Amino acid sequence: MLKPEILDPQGQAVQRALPRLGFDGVRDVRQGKRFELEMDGPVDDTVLDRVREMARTFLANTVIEDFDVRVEVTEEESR
Amino acid sequence: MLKPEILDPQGQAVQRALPRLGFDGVRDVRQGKRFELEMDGPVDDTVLDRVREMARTFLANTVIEDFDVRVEVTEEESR
Amino acid sequence: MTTRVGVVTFPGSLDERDAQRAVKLAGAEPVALWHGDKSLRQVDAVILPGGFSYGDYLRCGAIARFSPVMETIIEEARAGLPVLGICNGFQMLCESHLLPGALTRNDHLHFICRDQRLRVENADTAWTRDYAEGDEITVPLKNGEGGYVADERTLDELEAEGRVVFRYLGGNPNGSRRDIAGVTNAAGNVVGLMPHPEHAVEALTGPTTDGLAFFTSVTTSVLRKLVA
Amino acid sequence: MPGTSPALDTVKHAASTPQTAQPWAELGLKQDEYERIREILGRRPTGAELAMYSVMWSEHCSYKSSKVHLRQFGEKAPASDALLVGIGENAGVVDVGQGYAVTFKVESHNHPSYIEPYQGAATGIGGIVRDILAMGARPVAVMDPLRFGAADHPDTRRVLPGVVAGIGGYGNCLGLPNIGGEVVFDPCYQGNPLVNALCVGVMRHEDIHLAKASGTGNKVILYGARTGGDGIGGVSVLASETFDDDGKPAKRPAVQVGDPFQEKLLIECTLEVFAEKLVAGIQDLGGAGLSCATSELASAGSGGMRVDLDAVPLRDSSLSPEEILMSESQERMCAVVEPDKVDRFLEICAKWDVIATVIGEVTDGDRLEIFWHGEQIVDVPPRTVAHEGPVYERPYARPAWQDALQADDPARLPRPADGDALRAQVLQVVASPNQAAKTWITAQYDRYVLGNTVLAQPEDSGMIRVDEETNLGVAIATDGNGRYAKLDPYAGAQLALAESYRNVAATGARPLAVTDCLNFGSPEDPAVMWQFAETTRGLADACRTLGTPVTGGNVSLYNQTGDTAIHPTPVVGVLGVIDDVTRRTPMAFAEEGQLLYLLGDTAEEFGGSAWSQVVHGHLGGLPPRVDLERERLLAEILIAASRDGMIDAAHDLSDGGLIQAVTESCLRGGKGARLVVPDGLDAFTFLFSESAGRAIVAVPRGEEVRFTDMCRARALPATRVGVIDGDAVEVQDAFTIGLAELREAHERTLPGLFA
Ligand SMILES: Nc1ncnc2c1ncn2[C@@H]1O[C@H](COP(=O)(O)OP(=O)(O)O)[C@@H](O)[C@H]1O
Ligand SMILES: [Mg+2]
Repeated sequence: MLKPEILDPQGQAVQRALPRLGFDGVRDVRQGKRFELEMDGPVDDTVLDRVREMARTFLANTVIEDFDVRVEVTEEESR
Repeated sequence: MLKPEILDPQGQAVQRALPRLGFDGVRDVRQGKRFELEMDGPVDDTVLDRVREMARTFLANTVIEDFDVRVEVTEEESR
Repeated sequence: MTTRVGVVTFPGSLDERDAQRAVKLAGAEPVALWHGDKSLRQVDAVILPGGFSYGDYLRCGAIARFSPVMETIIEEARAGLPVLGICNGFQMLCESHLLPGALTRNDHLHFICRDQRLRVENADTAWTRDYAEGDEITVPLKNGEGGYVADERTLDELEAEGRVVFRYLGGNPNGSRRDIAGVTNAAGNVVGLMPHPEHAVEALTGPTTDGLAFFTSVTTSVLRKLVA
Repeated sequence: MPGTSPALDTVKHAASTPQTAQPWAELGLKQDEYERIREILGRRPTGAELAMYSVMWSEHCSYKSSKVHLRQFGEKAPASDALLVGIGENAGVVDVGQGYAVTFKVESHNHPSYIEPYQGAATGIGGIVRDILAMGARPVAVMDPLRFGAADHPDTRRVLPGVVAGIGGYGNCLGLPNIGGEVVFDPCYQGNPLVNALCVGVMRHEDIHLAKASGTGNKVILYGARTGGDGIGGVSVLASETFDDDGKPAKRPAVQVGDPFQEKLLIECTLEVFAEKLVAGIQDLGGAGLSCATSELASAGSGGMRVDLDAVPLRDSSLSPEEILMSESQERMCAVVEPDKVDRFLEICAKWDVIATVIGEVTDGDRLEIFWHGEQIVDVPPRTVAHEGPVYERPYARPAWQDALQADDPARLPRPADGDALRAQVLQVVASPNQAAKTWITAQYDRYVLGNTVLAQPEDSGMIRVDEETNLGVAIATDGNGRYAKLDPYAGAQLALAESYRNVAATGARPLAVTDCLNFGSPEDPAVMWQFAETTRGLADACRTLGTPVTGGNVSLYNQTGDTAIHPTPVVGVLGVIDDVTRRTPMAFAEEGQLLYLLGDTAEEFGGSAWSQVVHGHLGGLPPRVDLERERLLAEILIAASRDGMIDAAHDLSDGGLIQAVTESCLRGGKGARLVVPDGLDAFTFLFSESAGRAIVAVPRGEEVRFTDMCRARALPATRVGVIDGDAVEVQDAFTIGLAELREAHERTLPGLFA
C-alpha cells in the first residue's frame, strides 16, 4: 500500500466514482498491490524472514510504500 | 486476484526475477489488487453486503478476477 | 577524440535506437550496452533509455534495477560517471536510489503522449550544460507512471540545493509534486527526467530539436573533465 | 475401458469404435460437415481431430461464407509490379523500392473486445503484429479503426475506455507508434463494437518468409509463451456465434490475456533468428492456436508433419490434448528449422528469455500426425483441415427495405434559414462525437517511439520513414463509412477505398496497395449476404480501376444482436509510398496569406452525411456519387504538387464536408481562414456537402499560377475559396466563428463524455 502521505490517484478515482454508482458511506479508498507467493515446503521463521526481505528490497518500494506479510496455510485456503 | 486459469504476466515476471535476486523456493507468484475502504460508521451485515456488491460490480472485473472481502477493525489495525 | 556514450538495452527497452540516433546527431559515438553484461565497454557516459523494461511489471524500473549492468552503473555513477535516465531510465535511477523520490501513476490514470513545455531550472549538470537556466524547451512526454513524488523534506532539499533540473510548464501533465519533470543527484552527474529529449532531435520527426542539447552537453562535460 | 478415467481417444480407438457419439454440434459443426470429416478420414475423427476440424472449419478460420466472394480480389486484381506476395499468406508484401518491401494488414477483434474490452483490444494488437512479424518484417507502426455504440450510451463508457487503454497498453509497451485510425459512434454498434487493428512492417526483399513446412527432417519449434487454457473454443464460440439478446455468449472460455512484454521479446528474438537465416518456414499462433499453425504449415509445405504434444510447455498441467491443440494462448510462434540450425535457434531464444521447444518434425509423408503419451491421436491430410474446408454459396437477396431507404432523400430535410442558423449547425456538427477531435483517445498512444514517425493522427494518413539515409517512406490511411455502405453497399465500399486512397495522396504519397477488414452481420441472413456480395464486388471493381490490389485482410461476420445487424462496415486501408518524406504535405493551415483552393466538384449530396445525422438524426437517400477516374486525377495532382513544392497544406474532404476539413486544418495550424462561397453554390451546400473526390489545399502566393496552370492543364476543377488569415473562421456574408470558440466546440466533446 502507498504510504498514507503519498497521493493515491487510483484510490481517489474509485472513491469519486462510488457515489455515482449509488454506493455511499465510503470515507476513504486506497488501492495497493497484493502478492500471493506459493512456497516450496513449509513456511518457518527463516523462510518468513527471507520473504520479508524480498518484500522490503524488491516487492515494495519503501520510499513510497508500506507492506505487510501474512501466512496462509493452503488447506484453509479462502478462494 | 486474477482467476487461476487466467495468465498473470506480472506475477510471472516477478517469479522469474526472484532466483536472479537470490530468492529461491518460490513455486508460484500471482499479483493482484488490494483495496482498503474506510467506512463511515460500523460495518454490519447490510454494509458488508453492499461492499460485496461493490466489489462484484465495480472493484473487480469478474470476467477475469476473483475477489475476497475482509473486515478489519481500526483499533486492531496492522499497518 | 569522440565521446563514447553507452545506451543500455534491457528486455523491453523501446527508445534505445532513438537515444543512439540522438547521440550520433550530437557528434558523439553511441555504444550499445546489454543488460546482462557487467561491462560498460569503456564509455564516457551512459543513457538508460525509455521503454517498458520487464513490461513495467511489479513497478516501472524495479526489475531492471537488479540487472548485472546496473550493478556497474550504480558503482560508476557514485564515482562521477555521467548517467542520464529518460522515462523508464529515470524510474530505474529512483528504484536504485541514485536519485531520490519515486514515480507513480499519472493522477488522471491514463497513459499520456503529448508535446510538453519545460523550463530548464539547472543548467549546471552533466546533461544540461548547453542550455541556459530559464530556457523553455518543448519535447515529447509519453508515460503512464510519471508522477514524481517524494516526502516534503526531500522536496524542500531538492529545491534548496537546486537539484530540480526541469519543471513542467503549461499545465502539470501527471500530478508531479511541485511540477517536477526531472532531478539530479548532488554531484550533478546523474540526471533523470520523464520527458523524452531523444524524440526531439530532428525537425522531421520531432516537435522541435530542443532535445539535442542534452547530448551535446554530455560531450562538453566529458571533455571538460578530461581537461580539468 | 472399465475402471479408468476417460480413455485417450486414439486413432486406433476411433477406428474400432465407429458408433461413439461425438459433440460435433456443440463444437459448431453442421451435420454435413461432420459427415464430410468421417468421409475424409474413412472413420470417425478422434476427439483431437474433431477439435481441430471444428476450429479450422469455423467461419473465422475457414472463411466458408465469404470465400466465394473474396475470390474477386484475386480475379479482378490489377496487374501490379509492386505486389511481391499476394492474398493467402499472413499478410501481403509490397515492393516500395530501394530494395525495401512493406507488409501490412488489418484484422478484427470485435467479439472479444465486447466481452473484455481491455484484453480483447490488447490481444487484437498482439495478433496482427505477429502476422506481420511472421512475414519476416520488423513491425514499425499500428493503427486502430474503431466503432462504438452511441457516444452517450452507458455501455460505451465501459467499452471505449477499456478498448483504448488496451490498444495503448499493448502497443505502447511493444514500442510501436500508433499513427492513425478511426473512431465512429453509431447505435448500430451498441452490442457489437468493432475493434479493428492494423500493423505495418518493413523488411528487405530477401527477408520475406512464408508459412510452410518443407524439408524432411526439419524440426518444428514452438517458442514464446507457455500454453494455457486461454480462449479454448474461443475461435468457434467467441468469434463466430451470435450473442443472445442479453449480450452473453453461450459459452465463456477463459479470456485471453495479453503479455506485451513477452511479445516484445518474441519480436526481437524472431528478428534475430531471421537475420541469421535460421528459419525455413514460420507461422504465428493466433485463432485456433496449434491446430491452425501445424495444419497450415504442413498444408503449405511439401511433406507431412509429426508433432509430439507432450513437448508443448504448459502453464496449466491439467490441459487435455484437445485443449492444447485449441488453446489460444497469446505470444507464441512456430518455426520450421533445419536440424543443424536448431542449437543456434534455441541459443538466441535463451538470450531473449524466450522459451523454445522442439515439438516435432517435417516428415516425408503427407499426413499431419500428432502424438500424446506415445499414442497417435491425430492422423489427417493437413490440406483438408487448413485449406480445403467447407465452402458455402450462401443465398443472398437485396433486402426489401433497401428501396424505401434510398427513396428517403435528405433533400426534404429543412436547411438552415439564415447565417445564424448555419453558424449554429456548423458548431453542432464539428462538436458531434463523430466529428469532434479524437485527441482524448489518441493522446493515450505513443506516436514517437522508433523515431521515424513523420505524420500521425490527426493527419490524413500516418507516415513512417523507412530509410534514414534516402528518406524513403510509406503512408497509410484507413477509412470506412457504414452509413454510406448501408445506403448502397457497392458504392459504400468504393467510397471507403476512395477516401483512404485520397487521404494517402493528400500527404504526398503514391497509393500502392490495399488491405481490408469487412465487418458484417450474420451471413445466414440473405440481406446481410447481399450487402457482403455488393461490398466485395464494389471493392474489387474499384481496386482494379485505381490500380491498387488487395493484398490481404480479414472478414468478421455475425456482428449482430438478435436479428439486428450492424451497418455493413468495410474498413479499407491504403498503403502508399513517398520517395522523400521531407516533401510530405501536412494538414495544418499555418501560414497567413496562403490561398485556399478547393479541388474537385461540389454537388448537393447529403445522403448518409454527417449533417443529416447530427442535425436531423436521418439516414436515407443515396451516398455521394463515386468517380474513380476523378479520384485518380486528384491524387496525381496532390502528389505532384507536394513533390514540386506547390502546396504547403492539404486536407481531404469527407464526412462533415468542407467546413469539417477547414476546422481541423485551422485548429491544427492555429490560424483562421476567410472563406468565400464560390459562384453557383449556396453557403450550406458549400460547407456541408460530402461530394467525393475533393480536397482543400493551401497554396503559397508565389506558387498560385504554377499550381492553377497544372490543374487547368489536367482538367481538375480548382476553385479559389479563401485565404488563411486572422483568428476566426469567417464565411463571407454568412457568419464568423472565433478559433477559440471553434476549438472549444471541437475539442471538448470526448473529454466531456469519457474523462
Ligand atoms: N482510434 C484512433 N487511433 C489513432 N488515430 C485515430 C483514431 N481515430 C481517429 N484517428 C486519427 O484522427 C484523424 C481524424 O480521423 P478521421 O476524421 O477519421 O479522418 P478522415 O476522415 O480524414 O479519415 C486521423 O488522423 C485519424 O488517423
Ligand atoms: Mg482525412
